[in-house]
Amino acid sequence: MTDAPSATTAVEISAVDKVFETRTGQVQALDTIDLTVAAGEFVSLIGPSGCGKSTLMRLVADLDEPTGGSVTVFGKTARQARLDQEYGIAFQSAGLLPWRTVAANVALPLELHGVASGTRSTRVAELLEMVGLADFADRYPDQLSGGMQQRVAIARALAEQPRLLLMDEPFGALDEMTREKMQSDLVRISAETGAAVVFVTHSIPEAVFLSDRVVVMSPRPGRIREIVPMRLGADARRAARTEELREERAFFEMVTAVREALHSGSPVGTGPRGVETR
Amino acid sequence: MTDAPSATTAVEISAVDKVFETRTGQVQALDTIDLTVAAGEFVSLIGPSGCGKSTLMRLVADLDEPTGGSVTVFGKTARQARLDQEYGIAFQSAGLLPWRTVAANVALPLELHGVASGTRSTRVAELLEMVGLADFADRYPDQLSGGMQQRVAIARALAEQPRLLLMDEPFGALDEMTREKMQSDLVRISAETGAAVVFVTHSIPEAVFLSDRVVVMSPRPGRIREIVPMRLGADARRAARTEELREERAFFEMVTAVREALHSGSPVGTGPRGVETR
Amino acid sequence: MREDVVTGTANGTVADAAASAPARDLRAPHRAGRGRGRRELARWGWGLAGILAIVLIWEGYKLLGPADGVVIGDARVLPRTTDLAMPHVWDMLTRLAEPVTRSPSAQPLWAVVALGALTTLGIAAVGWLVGVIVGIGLALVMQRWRIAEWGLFPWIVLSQTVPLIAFAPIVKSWGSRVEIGAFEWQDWMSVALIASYLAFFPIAIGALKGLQSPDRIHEELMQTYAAGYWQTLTKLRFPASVPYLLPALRLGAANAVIGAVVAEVSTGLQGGIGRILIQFAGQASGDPAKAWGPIFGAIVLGLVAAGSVALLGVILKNYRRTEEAA
Amino acid sequence: SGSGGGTGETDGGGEGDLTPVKLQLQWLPQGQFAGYFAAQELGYFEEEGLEVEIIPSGGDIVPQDALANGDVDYAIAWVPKVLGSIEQGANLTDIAQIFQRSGTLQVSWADSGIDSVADFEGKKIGSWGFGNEWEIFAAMAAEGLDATTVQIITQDFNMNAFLQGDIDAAQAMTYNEYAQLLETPNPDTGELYTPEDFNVISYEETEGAMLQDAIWADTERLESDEEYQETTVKFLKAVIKGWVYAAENPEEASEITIAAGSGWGPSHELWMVNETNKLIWPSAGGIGIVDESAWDKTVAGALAAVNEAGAHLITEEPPATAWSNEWIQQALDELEGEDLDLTGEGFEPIDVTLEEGGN
Amino acid sequence: MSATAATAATSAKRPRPGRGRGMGPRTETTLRIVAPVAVGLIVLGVWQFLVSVVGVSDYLLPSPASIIEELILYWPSIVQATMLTGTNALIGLVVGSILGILLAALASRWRAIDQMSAPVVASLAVIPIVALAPVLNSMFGADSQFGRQAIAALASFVPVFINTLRGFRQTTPVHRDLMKAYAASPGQVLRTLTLPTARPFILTGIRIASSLAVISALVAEYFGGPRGGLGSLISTSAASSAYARAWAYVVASIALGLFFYLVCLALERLLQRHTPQARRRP
Ligand SMILES: Nc1ncnc2c1ncn2[C@@H]1O[C@H](COP(=O)(O)OP(=O)(O)OP(=O)(O)O)[C@@H](O)[C@H]1O
Ligand SMILES: Nc1ncnc2c1ncn2[C@@H]1O[C@H](COP(=O)(O)OP(=O)(O)OP(=O)(O)O)[C@@H](O)[C@H]1O
Ligand SMILES: Cc1ncc(C[n+]2csc(CCO)c2C)c(N)n1
Ligand SMILES: [Mg+2]
Ligand SMILES: [Mg+2]
Repeated sequence: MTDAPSATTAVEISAVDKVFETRTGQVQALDTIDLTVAAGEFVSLIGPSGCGKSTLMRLVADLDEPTGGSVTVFGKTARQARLDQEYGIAFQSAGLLPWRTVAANVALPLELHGVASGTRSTRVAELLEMVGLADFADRYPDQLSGGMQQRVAIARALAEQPRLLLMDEPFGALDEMTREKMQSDLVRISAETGAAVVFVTHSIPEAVFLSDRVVVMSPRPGRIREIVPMRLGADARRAARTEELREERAFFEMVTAVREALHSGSPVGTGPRGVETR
Repeated sequence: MTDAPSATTAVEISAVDKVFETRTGQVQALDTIDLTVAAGEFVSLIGPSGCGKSTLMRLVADLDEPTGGSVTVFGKTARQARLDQEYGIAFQSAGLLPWRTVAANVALPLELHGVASGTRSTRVAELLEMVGLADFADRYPDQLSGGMQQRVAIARALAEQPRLLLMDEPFGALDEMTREKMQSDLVRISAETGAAVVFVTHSIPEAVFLSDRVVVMSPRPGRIREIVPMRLGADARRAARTEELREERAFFEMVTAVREALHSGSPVGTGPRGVETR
Repeated sequence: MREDVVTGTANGTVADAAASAPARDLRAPHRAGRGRGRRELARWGWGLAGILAIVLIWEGYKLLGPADGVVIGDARVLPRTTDLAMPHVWDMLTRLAEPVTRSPSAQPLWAVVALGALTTLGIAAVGWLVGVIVGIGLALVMQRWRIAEWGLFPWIVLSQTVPLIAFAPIVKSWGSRVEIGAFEWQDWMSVALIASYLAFFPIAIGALKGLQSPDRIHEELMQTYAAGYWQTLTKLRFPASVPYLLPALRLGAANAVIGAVVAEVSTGLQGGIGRILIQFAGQASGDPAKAWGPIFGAIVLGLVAAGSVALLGVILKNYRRTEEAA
Repeated sequence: SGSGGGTGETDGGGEGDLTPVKLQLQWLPQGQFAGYFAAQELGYFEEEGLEVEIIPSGGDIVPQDALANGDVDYAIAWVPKVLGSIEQGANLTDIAQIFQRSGTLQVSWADSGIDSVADFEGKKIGSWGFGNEWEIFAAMAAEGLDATTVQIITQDFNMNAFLQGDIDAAQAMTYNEYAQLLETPNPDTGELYTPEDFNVISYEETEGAMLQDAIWADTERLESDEEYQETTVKFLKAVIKGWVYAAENPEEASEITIAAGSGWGPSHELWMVNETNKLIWPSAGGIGIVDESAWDKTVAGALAAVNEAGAHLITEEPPATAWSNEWIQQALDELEGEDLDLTGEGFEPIDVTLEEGGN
Repeated sequence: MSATAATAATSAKRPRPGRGRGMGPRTETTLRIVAPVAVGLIVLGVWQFLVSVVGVSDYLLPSPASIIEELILYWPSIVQATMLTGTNALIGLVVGSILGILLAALASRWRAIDQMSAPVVASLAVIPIVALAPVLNSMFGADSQFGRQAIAALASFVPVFINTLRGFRQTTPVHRDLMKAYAASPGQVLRTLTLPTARPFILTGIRIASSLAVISALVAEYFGGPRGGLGSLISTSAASSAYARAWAYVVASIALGLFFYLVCLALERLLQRHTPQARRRP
């Protein structure tokens, strides 16, 4: 976290604060956040609802501006990085445009940035192949299952070969079985593209399965409680994360480690009745 | 599954088929399902999307009628059991009436069945106490978090002290941390009330944590693939299922067992690209 | 139909639609076609039955009801049944086929009505177009600048409480001063202008709702693409507004026709159905069935106008994929 | 439009050197305006070097306002309505009082006992509104009744309200609504109603009598614009010829108005031309000459009339410029040599048989 | 605990991004009031300027000042006329709304009625008042206010019917299942579920109908019936070129329409405090 920003640094967040003005007063969403994501690295943000995961990711994407501190992406300001299309983004809801076919949805960013139609369709075909939806190019989103929609969204996020992928609970709405499948796909795709990934999730196994490092956050105000490195990724290449991993001992250990980081401070299961984590 | 129905049998499903007539043809949702749930037992239904979990639960609740076979609840027909209010029910979306306060929502079934207003408010207070929302009686649903709304829905399902609780992915929309909290609460509540529970879920850890038995289903047509008894529950009383359990070895083993039951037949993670589980 | 727009509450979501997706994939095309055809047929059948029911009620009441109607207290709650007040349905229909007057050059009533209706349709179409331009223009301004929305919206609502008929002569008079180069204001333009005044309201409201309808996530997606205002407008806001805009346009069309007819009457424009309406209403004492010709004409005219816009919906069906099947 | 405002310009597009003129009527094309349509159809306007556009009006167009605003060059309107506009600031002059008599009737059933204006008290009195009610109020004022002593019902375009008993006495023009009554079958007999079925009060015979269709011109332009003055005289000459033609050829005149877009049936149209002729002819001083006593009576009535909202039509005498015989006299003089019956001495109304529905 | 709930509620109301960025909530409230008033004042100012400085003839376009003068001068008559037209509109609105709700209830219950009513309602929605007024006057008598009330009722009926019908179809499957699970009787379902669910839609329909009812009752006066309402006085004043007086009656009719609208809006807000739809814009 103390590395100087460099070509090998994807995201550099330093001393970032974020305060929202609301009708009922100020909400301190983030409090002096420091975080560096290396190029090619897979970092997950985890924490209870309202701890500021999405807010942090939105600052990186320049969808919001920090109240204090600075965010740089590949050495540029967040704004410049957005204008330069340095990142691809995906949200919990796939956010496909319902009136566009699968192919047209994936083509959207290319279209907006004036990529010639020939190049565009080659690239789209390539992307759909990558996410395994080549046969569905002419379907409309409502003709796809939730998992397929999410894959289209991922293809769209990858359209311009970004070196950084921002994902806010992209699998949150999927059922557990589809979710596991998508995780494997994501591991494969991120290995193929070599992009750094900032991944927001609520699910510990998901974070553990996917990440090189898991950032555990705590709410009110949003702070980083702990950054748990995943030994899983240390010795094996990410692409080696297969389904079998999920049933391995090391996996359960990492899950337990993240659980404990999450619950440290508020002893597990003994909170007073009726107190919500959000 | 071969016990004769008795006073100690909550639900008896035998040779149940369900075919839906749709605009585009017939859909066989369930195929010769046999299942018995004992009184006080906690049974989870798990399986990929579209395998008929909800359909099965709806047959028990008499919200739909089987095409073949029979469903009895406490020895009565499903219809009679519904008219007699033998069960309480909760869905994935809390389904609170937005124009009613928390208390009025919980009171709804009592009101519909002509319970006197004095008794009603005592009972509502009791129920809100049980789900830890005593302080929120006068709030409206939109003023509550998702987890709190779901607790209100559970309180409502318990209003008439049913001996059977039907729950269709009640925690599906909650974040993982809130979800774990709700699971603990549910374990406590079901122990307190002694009701049998039929619980539909997508989450293996959830099913494992909660259940005495996990029913693993397979799709097209919906069949029961395997019924996995949880040794967790065999020696310990359900109420003993504390948060610590989640980090125990036995827990991971049961999770692995259910995973394998689920994936048996279709080898894990090797399905052809683009083929969805739904 | 007016309200479609103004309520225009969210239609089904993508997620809802996705839930029914598998079934869609299995659909056998010809079967589905036949099913839809049958349903469509049933709809028309019941619709016809509805019209028939009205006819039966009309004639039944005319047969059984007292000549002077049913008066309770001071109010006549059921109408008179005289031929003057309620001509027989068949008289109204056969009258349509007869010549307007005894004059040897007279055309059949239906032809006169149809010609008038066509004229009015043309004027209403121009009014509708103006209404579309103004309505969408206002919506764009209000969508772009919140302050404009706050400043204008109440006045747009207020505009609909103004009894337009009082201004018809003023519109005509002001219009008659407009002369720019070779362009000279025609009286029918005043009528079209008044029609557009009625048409613009639902369109402005519907377009605003539609332009504001994209999900936050879609707006942000465009932001992450560093897409500018126009790109966001053409790629996102306009397509997303289609489900809101179509009912608004339909309502606008119906309003334009109503406005055109009233304005024709009010400004005395010749050639349209409004003029025929008052002309024949004036002859209703001696020829009661005749007055109904232009009334039916006006109804058909309104339905045709609204229906043509519905055709637009067929062309734009891909933009309405999230609409729930009505 | 500009061309309306600039009658004097002889730029005449297309048709040689014709001066464009706009004439605003006070209702849809019909026999009431037969003289103007005849003048147009028979080329009288053209003979005078004018190209006249006849603009019909509908419910809400106020002809004198169209004139005051410069939208048109001349307008046909009832005198009392224009007196109101003049008091509100319009600067207009009655240049030809075409109708010498009031054609307004108040019709009641023969057995209703409403034989005079005094009998209106407490009754439901029909009127079209739109300024057509002032004659009623004036006549009532002369009988000491104010507007609140009766219930005024707005009549719509037909006589159904009267026929069905909603109105005790309905307003009717001799040339139009009265005919509508006579074109309606009596449900009791199956035959058309006859004049014997009705009691008719003619405002012409009451103190409320007011002058009706007159040709109005813009006072300022009359005073200062020489070309307008010339045009006015030419215009009046053609109009006079048109009305003389209508008097002598009512059938042809009614065919002309039908061709001009009147939607009435032939029998009704002929009736209307014939009754209109009766309101014009005979005209002792020549057609269009304002009879000063009739004018004064109209002004007196307008001053006396108060409506139910307490509004007066006018509160002071109209200016002297409100009427002038100068132009019509000039027109009559110029026509003197021609073989035209300008006073209607020899005028004989015809007998018209009304058909059911006016068809 | 209360803080938690408050946060949940706030986050549900998060402002949309991009618009009004950096604007405090208080500034927003102020601007929401100031902006329309400013627009109104600008229009009034330009108008008065046109009349008094540029010199557009006061004859055609009376100045605001002269309209106010007439308003004061004819106040009793204006009040009386407003009451008369207002009563007609109110009766029409109430009757039309009741009919609309009842028929919508039937149509939502029986598909046949829905489909049968479709062409009739579509036709009613496109009939101009000029066509209807003389017919209604003949049928129901020109000497009563019934014709105007009927027209106001018809005008109200259409939006109320369509909105209510949509409202009745808004019950979610979860809620319907729940009611079935409770073995609730049809009456209970109507009372506890269907009506409350449809309520915001019904109220929206009535709000839309409110100003329509006023306009329709007023315009109907142009085409027959007893005199004394705003419509007949506007026409009478305009016919004798008393435009300032006509405008004074027009102002009264705008005020009446606005009053109806605002009352309905207030009613809607009051009854919908606790349903998410209530936060929707008008
Ligand atoms: N636009 C906003 N205006 C006001 N408060 C906001 C806004 N966005 C977020 N917040 C507040 O900031 C805090 C952090 O929100 P954020 O959405 O980042 O949480 P999160 O960790 O993503 O939660 P979740 O897991 O529910 O998505 C919350 O308290 C939230 O209410
Ligand atoms: N009302 C219905 N009409 C037609 N088909 C239906 C209906 N309800 C369910 N089905 C079909 O029956 C099958 C089983 O559906 P069901 O909802 O029970 O699955 P599920 O296991 O609950 O899935 P999920 O995990 O997505 O909730 C699916 O193929 C579904 O499409
Ligand atoms: C709204 C309306 N206004 C006037 C008349 C009657 N009318 C026809 S011609 C004529 C003479 C003056 O134009 C009159 C008074 C009507 N029937 N309806
Ligand atoms: Mg978030
Ligand atoms: Mg389900």
